[in-house]
Amino acid sequence: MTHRPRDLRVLPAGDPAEDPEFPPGVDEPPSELDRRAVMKLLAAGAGLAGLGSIAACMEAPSKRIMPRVVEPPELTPGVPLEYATSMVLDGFATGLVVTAHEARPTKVEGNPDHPASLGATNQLHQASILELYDPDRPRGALEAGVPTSLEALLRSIARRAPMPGLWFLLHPQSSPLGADLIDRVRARHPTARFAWYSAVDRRSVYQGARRVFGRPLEPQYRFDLADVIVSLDADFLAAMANSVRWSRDFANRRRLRTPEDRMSRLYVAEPCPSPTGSLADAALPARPAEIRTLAAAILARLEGRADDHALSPRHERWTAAAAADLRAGRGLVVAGDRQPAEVHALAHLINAAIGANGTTVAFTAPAVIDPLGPGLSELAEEIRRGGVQTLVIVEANPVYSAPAALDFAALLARVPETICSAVTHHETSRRCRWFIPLAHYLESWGDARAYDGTISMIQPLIRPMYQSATLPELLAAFAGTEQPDTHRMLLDRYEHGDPLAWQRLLQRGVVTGSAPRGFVPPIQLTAGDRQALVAPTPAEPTGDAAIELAFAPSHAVYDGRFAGISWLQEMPKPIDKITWGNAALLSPATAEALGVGDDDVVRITAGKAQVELPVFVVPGHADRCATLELGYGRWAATPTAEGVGANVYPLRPLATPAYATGAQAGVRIEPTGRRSRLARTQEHFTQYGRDLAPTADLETYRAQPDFTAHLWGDQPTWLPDKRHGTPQWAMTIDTMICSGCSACVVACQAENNVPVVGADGVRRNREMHWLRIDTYREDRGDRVEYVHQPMLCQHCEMAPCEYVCPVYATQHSPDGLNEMIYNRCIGTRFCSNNCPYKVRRFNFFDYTEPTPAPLRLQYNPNVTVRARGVMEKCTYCVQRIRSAEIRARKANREIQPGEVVTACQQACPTGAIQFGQLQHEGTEMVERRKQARHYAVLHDLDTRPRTAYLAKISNPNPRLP
Amino acid sequence: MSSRLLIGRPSDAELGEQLLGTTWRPGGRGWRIAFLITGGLTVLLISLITYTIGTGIGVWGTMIPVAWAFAIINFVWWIGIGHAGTFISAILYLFEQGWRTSINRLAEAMTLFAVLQAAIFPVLHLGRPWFAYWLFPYPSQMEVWPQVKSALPWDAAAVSTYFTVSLLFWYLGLIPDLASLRDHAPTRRRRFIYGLFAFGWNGKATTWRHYRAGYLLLAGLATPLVLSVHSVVSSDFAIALVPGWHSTIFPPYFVAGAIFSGFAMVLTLLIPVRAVFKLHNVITEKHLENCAKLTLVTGLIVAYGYILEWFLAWYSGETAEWYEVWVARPTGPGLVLFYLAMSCNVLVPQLFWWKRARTKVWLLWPLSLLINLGMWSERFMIIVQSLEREYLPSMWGDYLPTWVDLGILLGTLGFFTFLFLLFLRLVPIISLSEMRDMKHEIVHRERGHG
Amino acid sequence: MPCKSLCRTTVSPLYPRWSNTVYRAAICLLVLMLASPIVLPMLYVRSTYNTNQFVPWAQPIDFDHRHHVRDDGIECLYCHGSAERSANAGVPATSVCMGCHTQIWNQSPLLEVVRRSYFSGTPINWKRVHQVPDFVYFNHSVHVARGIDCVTCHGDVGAMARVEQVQPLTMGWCLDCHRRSQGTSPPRPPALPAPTNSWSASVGMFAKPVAHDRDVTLLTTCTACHR
Amino acid sequence: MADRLLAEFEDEAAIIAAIRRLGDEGYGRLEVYMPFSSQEVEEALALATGARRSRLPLAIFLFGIGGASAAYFLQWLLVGYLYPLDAGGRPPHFPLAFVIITFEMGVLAASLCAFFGTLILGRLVRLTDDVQGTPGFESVTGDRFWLEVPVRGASDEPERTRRLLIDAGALRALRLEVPR
Repeated sequence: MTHRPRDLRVLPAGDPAEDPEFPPGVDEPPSELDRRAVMKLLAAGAGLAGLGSIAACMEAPSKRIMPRVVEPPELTPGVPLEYATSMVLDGFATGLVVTAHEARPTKVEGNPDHPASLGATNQLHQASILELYDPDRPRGALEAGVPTSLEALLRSIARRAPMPGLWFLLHPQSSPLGADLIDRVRARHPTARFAWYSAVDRRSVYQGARRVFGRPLEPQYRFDLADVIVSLDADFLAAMANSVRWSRDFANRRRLRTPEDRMSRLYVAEPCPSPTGSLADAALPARPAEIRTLAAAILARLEGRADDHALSPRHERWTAAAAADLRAGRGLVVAGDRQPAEVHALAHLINAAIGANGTTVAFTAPAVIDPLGPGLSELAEEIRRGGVQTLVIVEANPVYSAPAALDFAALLARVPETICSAVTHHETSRRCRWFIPLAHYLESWGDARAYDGTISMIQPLIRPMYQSATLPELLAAFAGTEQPDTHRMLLDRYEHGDPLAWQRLLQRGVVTGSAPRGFVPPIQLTAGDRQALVAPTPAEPTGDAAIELAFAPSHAVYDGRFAGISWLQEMPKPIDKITWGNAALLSPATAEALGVGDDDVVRITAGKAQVELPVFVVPGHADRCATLELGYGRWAATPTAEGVGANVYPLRPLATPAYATGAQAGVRIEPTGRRSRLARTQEHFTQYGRDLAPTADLETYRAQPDFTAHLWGDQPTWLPDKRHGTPQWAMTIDTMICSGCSACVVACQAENNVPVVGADGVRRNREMHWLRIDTYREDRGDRVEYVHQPMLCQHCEMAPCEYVCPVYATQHSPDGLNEMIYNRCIGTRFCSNNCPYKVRRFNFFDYTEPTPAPLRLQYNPNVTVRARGVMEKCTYCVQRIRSAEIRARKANREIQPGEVVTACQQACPTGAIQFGQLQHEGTEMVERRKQARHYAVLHDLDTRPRTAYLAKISNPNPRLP
Repeated sequence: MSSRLLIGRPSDAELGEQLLGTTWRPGGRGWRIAFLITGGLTVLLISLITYTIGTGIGVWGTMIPVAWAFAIINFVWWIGIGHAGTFISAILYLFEQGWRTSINRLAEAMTLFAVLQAAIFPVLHLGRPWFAYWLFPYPSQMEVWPQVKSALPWDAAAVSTYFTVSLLFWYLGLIPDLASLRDHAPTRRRRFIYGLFAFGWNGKATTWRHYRAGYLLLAGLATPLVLSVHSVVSSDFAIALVPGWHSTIFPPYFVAGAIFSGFAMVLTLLIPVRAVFKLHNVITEKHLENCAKLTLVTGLIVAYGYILEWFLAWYSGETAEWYEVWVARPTGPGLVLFYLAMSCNVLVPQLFWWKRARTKVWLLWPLSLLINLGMWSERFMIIVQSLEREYLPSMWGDYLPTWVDLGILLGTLGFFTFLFLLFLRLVPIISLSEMRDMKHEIVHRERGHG
Repeated sequence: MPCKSLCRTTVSPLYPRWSNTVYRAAICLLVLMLASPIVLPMLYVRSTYNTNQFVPWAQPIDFDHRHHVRDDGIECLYCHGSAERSANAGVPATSVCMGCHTQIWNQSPLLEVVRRSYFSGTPINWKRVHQVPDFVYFNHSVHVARGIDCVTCHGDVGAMARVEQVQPLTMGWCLDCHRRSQGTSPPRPPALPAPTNSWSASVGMFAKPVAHDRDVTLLTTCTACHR
Repeated sequence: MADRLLAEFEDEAAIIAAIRRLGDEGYGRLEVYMPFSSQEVEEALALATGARRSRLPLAIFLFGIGGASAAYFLQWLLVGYLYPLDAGGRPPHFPLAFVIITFEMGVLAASLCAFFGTLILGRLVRLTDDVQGTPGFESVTGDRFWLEVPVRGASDEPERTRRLLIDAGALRALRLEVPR
């Protein structure tokens, strides 16, 4: 039942325990914490005292029940509700379904009805819920740092008109409602200007399209139809606007059921291996500036022109193979967002040349408003000219992320009136006169368009925790509305006097059929333009001096706006497994040339800016190039974000914000001689010849389908056989379509109340993730092959951890689960020693007690919050299994296939993780276990894991070595 | 040989005076200083234990994958040391080795105190020590019971049994001497107190009869214990899958190592005691030499254990196992301790082929210290180095101890010494009644010969 | 001189004769002292002091179940409705009380608290009587659905002036019941009315002849209650 | 019970001689106190009074067996019957794993029996008895042997016995009165 919550009460800012609205036991997560002290005293004092339930009883007198005064009809204490809403990132909406326990959102899932989600999510969506409960969120409006009344502020804004020199600086927007409001603002303030700014800039996409087709367009890719995909520095599986959807499409074309199935071939040229690159069949390390040449070269080959580009033999071979394949099969070329317009233009030309347009690519009008409108530079220009009287900044954080050359902080100081609105304080907001707290999306009404243009609804899960306004309300105020109310505005726009339709709309979360049809525009390109495009790039100065910097939004904290979310900070990044910070990623050759290794701090200079970062060496990285992650080194944000990593924004040149070539900015990298240990969750990336994650290429697989035969099947044992009648739960994971995006890691953390241990905790190997992704790479001459292996409790039938536990804290359930009972655990840690997969985690300290009150509201009440000194691990989301069981028992039926979905499976964009009962023939999970390429990790130990893996099959071009 | 076990033929009275006298002859300033230092270390131990329980064992260096480290190393090491005592007093008693007489009480005391140190750790290293009693089968309202298929309850049973039996055996041997003290200690107060512990012993023949039977059988019962305890301890590792632990050689290999380190510790203690109390006539070079010889023998068994480990690791063909033993230990993190173990446990004992090394204390004593060090390193090698490099390279991790780890180890050393000093001051170091027995036998035999 | 050597010897013992008795008594005492920290807690946890049984807690309102249940014959589920749908049975919202008490006894001083709560919007602060540890996940709805009566665990509340806990609610107690039913307990047949509050209904539950099958099933495995 | 004479002897030889002598004279229920356990003395005494070997070993054996079987039964009861949870696929009743605790508990029970048996059979849990505190008796834990002879009958009996003892080589003989 997903419908609009009625009568949700405001959560207090303070300790929820004091909140009369929440009976104990629903507002507090179940936990041993509060009683631990008692237990300790008793047991320590009275020696052998405390038989199990003792502590609870010690507490009984203090526990109170406070029922609601009036029970909202749809709300039953203890029964969670789900609501459809959307999260917007730089203008693009992803549909979500959010679970709420007693009116507090606890978990984010994807909305199956939403084209950009199809039920899946990425790590940012999963973690976004934590921002809602951020204890450091501002409590109200400020004027020059002094609290002031939000209503009064909005009213005064609404009354002043017209404002001369009124400028807005917003993230890209796609909200239809927003578009109307902007018009209304313009109507009321004729001189008002709107500038769009995001540190992760997508203008070049639209410029590229305009150059070829005469107007900005949004390419709509069909990865599920393409036989050959060439990615020009495009991480379309993890780092692009529509990645969640594209991952599913891509996976559908790669998922082999039989050796005979056809799969697409993926060419990737990029400076640093990305999740997409780690799945590539032909990966080519190339510096960002080289990409254009590669594109031009491919185009030249396709058009049969003499190739006059100066390419290294290796690049030569790669482009030749790519061009040949593109011509042969149904091809698709994707250019990365950070590449300049030319590359996008070239990509369009290639797609046109191979007839991809209309088959694997179509175009729509951009979902975002005014895609090529004024940006930060225009604003800066105007400020310098003194034309800006009032500057309204919403969310955007230019003081932190603008290139050093711009010196935006100084410019900002020159604006007389500055208003900033954001969910949490950031570098820019602290320098503005007025601060208006922005409502978190889980507390706001609104609408937005998905990447394909589908209109998606945003509805609140909870009344705003603190005094705050939404962007539409803010704009409405400038448009003259004194008491703006987004809900009302939405009703006016969508209800059409039909409450039922409105109800259904909210339940579905999307306006069906609101996506524009894709079309193929005619190419409008003058011969001169074309010539300029295909012309070879002027050879740039080579030599060790000329090193190039490639900037990439962090996979964890994006452009820095999520730096306050501890889950993301502690999420190991897909390729390097670095948490809590960023590094200068170098190729082995470059590192050697510089005489540095992992953890050596280097000083990076570009123009006037200097940054010091520890080095991390990544095989498969392009030489004479360093990849730097954006989004770290915040200095005036929330405590979690501040001082983590180093801020590399100042190094970005104005012209090409995505990369800096030595020629442009005189980039230098020199060792400092100091070391600073990165917090990594994985230190060894090779398999040391152990057959842990087998891989094969398509030919070998077809020749010998059961090449993993030696890695499955039971081995002889004296012990009795274990599979009996009751449902038997199991999981299969297809390493072939796992890009390592880590959405599952965060999803697991959110579902199971997994604590965060901080950088030092990680350095001391004490991270708590129940689900980690082991990444192994094999260095095959000039190419590096990656394989991601999500590693979680394998729920072995002959579990080594069980028979060493002296107190039955971990033992086996009749339905095949390896159960972990926290409140029985005494912490001998023998189970961890004896777990060959090392998936067990131990609470070395009290990680959950210091959790601030608001954050506790996120806890999943169906999962015990673990105390200090107990072991914990993946439970196959047993809470979900058992509640499904209870549902079935009540209805006196069996559990249906697909009824139980684990958190990791639900989040996984590619559907690599499948879970279910072995009895349910025909389900994806069971089918996979029958495939020839399945295997059990560490099979020869005969632990009989219930988690089966499918070997990674790659599809390399035979003509490429 | 007997002649070399007792130098001179003191009368019973003289013997009594010499052996009982240690309990009432005033100790000099040296004693006070020694008590001060060891007492201080004991306080350190207690405060660190409090700190650990209060904050969580995160204050140690343990982590995933190395979830067991110093605590378990110390446990195994101390238990091992504990072995020599019962070995001497029980097994040598059954084999009627005369030379055990003058050192068995000291050795047994050492055993008790060593096991006491060891017993701290199994509880302390728990995540929630206050629930340690769940390991015992008490009538619980929860109706869940200990899981006795795990090696840890075996441990609990073995160690507590071993301690209890050693204590009873030691005390039984002590009773006649306590009676002697009750009757001969200088002041009435001392006599009164010693009398409380003497159970009213009066040397009646019938009592002696039961006493002998009891003592003999207790010795008989202690004998299998000596061999079983460390076998059980070794099963903590042997039943596990961890490469480097998963080995059938462990029980004999551990027992040998235990007796090896035990005798080393006996020498470490015996030599100074002998010097301080001028016991050269009752603790002769013969005694030292015999200890050294046993050290050599057990040392050779340990060396054999090492060789077998390497061989099996190669022969098993199991990659992880091979890597563990042949690569990780000699070249991985903590390799220093690996080489320390090898040199101290394999090379050092070889010196005992050489008589001077067995008899000259200035050589024997430092060597015994080296062996103790070597055995500690061996436990580090087995426990920590194995865990550092397990099956999945993705989860390999390097271990580093914290100051708390080191402090606790130091603390146990202090506490051990403290207890041992108390023992030296409070009860006869050498069993008077047994010495008398032996003396009369010797005299008897000599008469028989002459 | 014989007499000299044969004179009666005056015994001046280190300990007087009676000290033997004292000595033995002292030893027994010592043994007892060592045993007590083991035995006493075991006795304690089995006592109702620990389980909090049979304590008629005072409540903010002197709500008398006898009156409502026995005299008025109101079903448990009328007020504790969520027991059928949800994990927790819950205490009714003030509005539920007012449902009737706006009509009847709407002037009664006894109901002052209720009215104040209702009109001021501040909840009534009830004391919690039945309580299991937070790491125990007890689900009312499934028990009700599978035919366990309220009285089985809560006792004959209809006969209580002030509600008190009659069952120990210890893990052993839960297990006994789960072993009995072994997941075979039938669903409540439609004929059978909603769980009644008649005592007889529940004695059947316990009187039912049971085969103590001790195999671990989904009802007795740990995660049935601990997650 | 009547008075007794306590006689102190120089060494084993002397007391053995005395025991033989008294034995021949027909004295029964002699009792010997000695500083260390002297086989010869005991043999002499056994000849004279016919004392039996200790029953302790049998008791110890029985306790050992009892302890072991109790331990095994308990293990089976707890993990094999009462709550047979599945740990690593091991069968609930798993004799192989029960062996060690069974053995340990057997040894423990036997040892406890050995210790306390010695105390009880040896009449040891006490502070004093009627011979202790006799002047000079401390020497029994030193280097002297003492012989206890019960005397009854004629009034000159004690005197006669004393002389007998002195002749037999006693250093001195004391008459010990039992307080009534």
